[in-house]
Amino acid sequence: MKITVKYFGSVKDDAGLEMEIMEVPEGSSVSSIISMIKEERSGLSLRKNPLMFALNQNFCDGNRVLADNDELALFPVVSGG
Amino acid sequence: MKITVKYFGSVKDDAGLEMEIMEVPEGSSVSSIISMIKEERSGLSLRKNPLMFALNQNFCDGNRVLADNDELALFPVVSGG
Amino acid sequence: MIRIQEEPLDVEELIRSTRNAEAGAIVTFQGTVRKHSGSMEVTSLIYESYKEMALNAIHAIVDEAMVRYGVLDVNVVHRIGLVNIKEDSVAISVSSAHRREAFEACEYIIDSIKKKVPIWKKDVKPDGEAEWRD
Amino acid sequence: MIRIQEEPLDVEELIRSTRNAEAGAIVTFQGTVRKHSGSMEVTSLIYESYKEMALNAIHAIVDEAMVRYGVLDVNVVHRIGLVNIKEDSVAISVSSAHRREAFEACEYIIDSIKKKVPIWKKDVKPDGEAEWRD
Repeated sequence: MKITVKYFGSVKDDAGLEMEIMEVPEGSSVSSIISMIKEERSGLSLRKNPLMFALNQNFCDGNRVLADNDELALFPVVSGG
Repeated sequence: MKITVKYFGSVKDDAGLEMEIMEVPEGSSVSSIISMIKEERSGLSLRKNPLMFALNQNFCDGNRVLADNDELALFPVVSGG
Repeated sequence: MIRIQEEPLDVEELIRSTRNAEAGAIVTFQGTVRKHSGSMEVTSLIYESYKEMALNAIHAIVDEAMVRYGVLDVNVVHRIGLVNIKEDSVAISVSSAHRREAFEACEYIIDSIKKKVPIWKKDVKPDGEAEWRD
Repeated sequence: MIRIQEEPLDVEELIRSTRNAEAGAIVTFQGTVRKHSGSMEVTSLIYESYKEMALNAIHAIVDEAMVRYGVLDVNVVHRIGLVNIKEDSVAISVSSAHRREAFEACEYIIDSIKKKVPIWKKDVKPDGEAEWRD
């Protein structure tokens, strides 16, 4: 299935891109996709710790399983205001 | 000695005047002047309870003794804001 | 700026005077005239002050708040005379490096004004009658 | 009104939208850009948002605050892009019948925005370099 991954803040700079469409196995969880991005894909460096994430514009658990066309966002701790 | 007495808020309406110059005995305290106004002078009705007062634009104790030309103000509990 | 005036309050000007390059926060309180006083309907309020004393009292409250909370700037304007529904009777603006102090100082100042500043108000009812609120 | 915008904030408009004939109090918070970030001097901040999510998150915070504190109106605008020293990055205005709830709701909303809304900022230093603050 295809998902959209968006990067924000310093994570965007680390990743070197704002957004990409990824092909991931059916049943992939948020955590597994983040691991995949961190370890298996070249050209991306997600050093931020803690790395925050949101699925379809909502904070969620790392165990959440994605569906086709979902939007996963990765970013550092928020600092608005 | 002569003092100025000012009335504000509902106390002004009760007193029926805004301000007056009074001749009072040397050594008069705030409390004694208030009693004098309440009991001895005709045409003034200070029913407000508690009645608040200030001497020369500062809250003070009822025992405070006045000096010539002092300004005593009588008014109800404040309700600004 | 600490003022007591009959003119409508200019909150934009008040906030402008409170802005500060060292401030991360500005907290502004406006007291506004409500349509109801308890269960009674009102059309406006009439404020009266013992002006010299009220100005001194507000100055003392502001000086104390600035020391106690360590805020940067404080400005206060209280309106007197006739104030209609939805209009401001008082506005207080506080700037500080961090927001907590600005909130605390602003709340402290309005609480103190209500307790210590010689200003009184009359409710004006729909029939035009005005009654002291005390 | 809940908005995220690049344009400077119009706090007067924000407060006008918050006024309410049933309100006795309006409390407004403005987050302003400080000259210092810790011990470092800055000339401006650059804000970035995950806009769709940030708007949803602010809506959720405001809805919760209105129920929790029983306030009348809440309006929030957050600025993104380049914000200079002394300018507002965020403004929150709350009206309520009595002042306590307006103060509490306003403080709750800014605290929650800082914790839960996906917005990030970069400090811009005098040499022009910008660095994420996180």
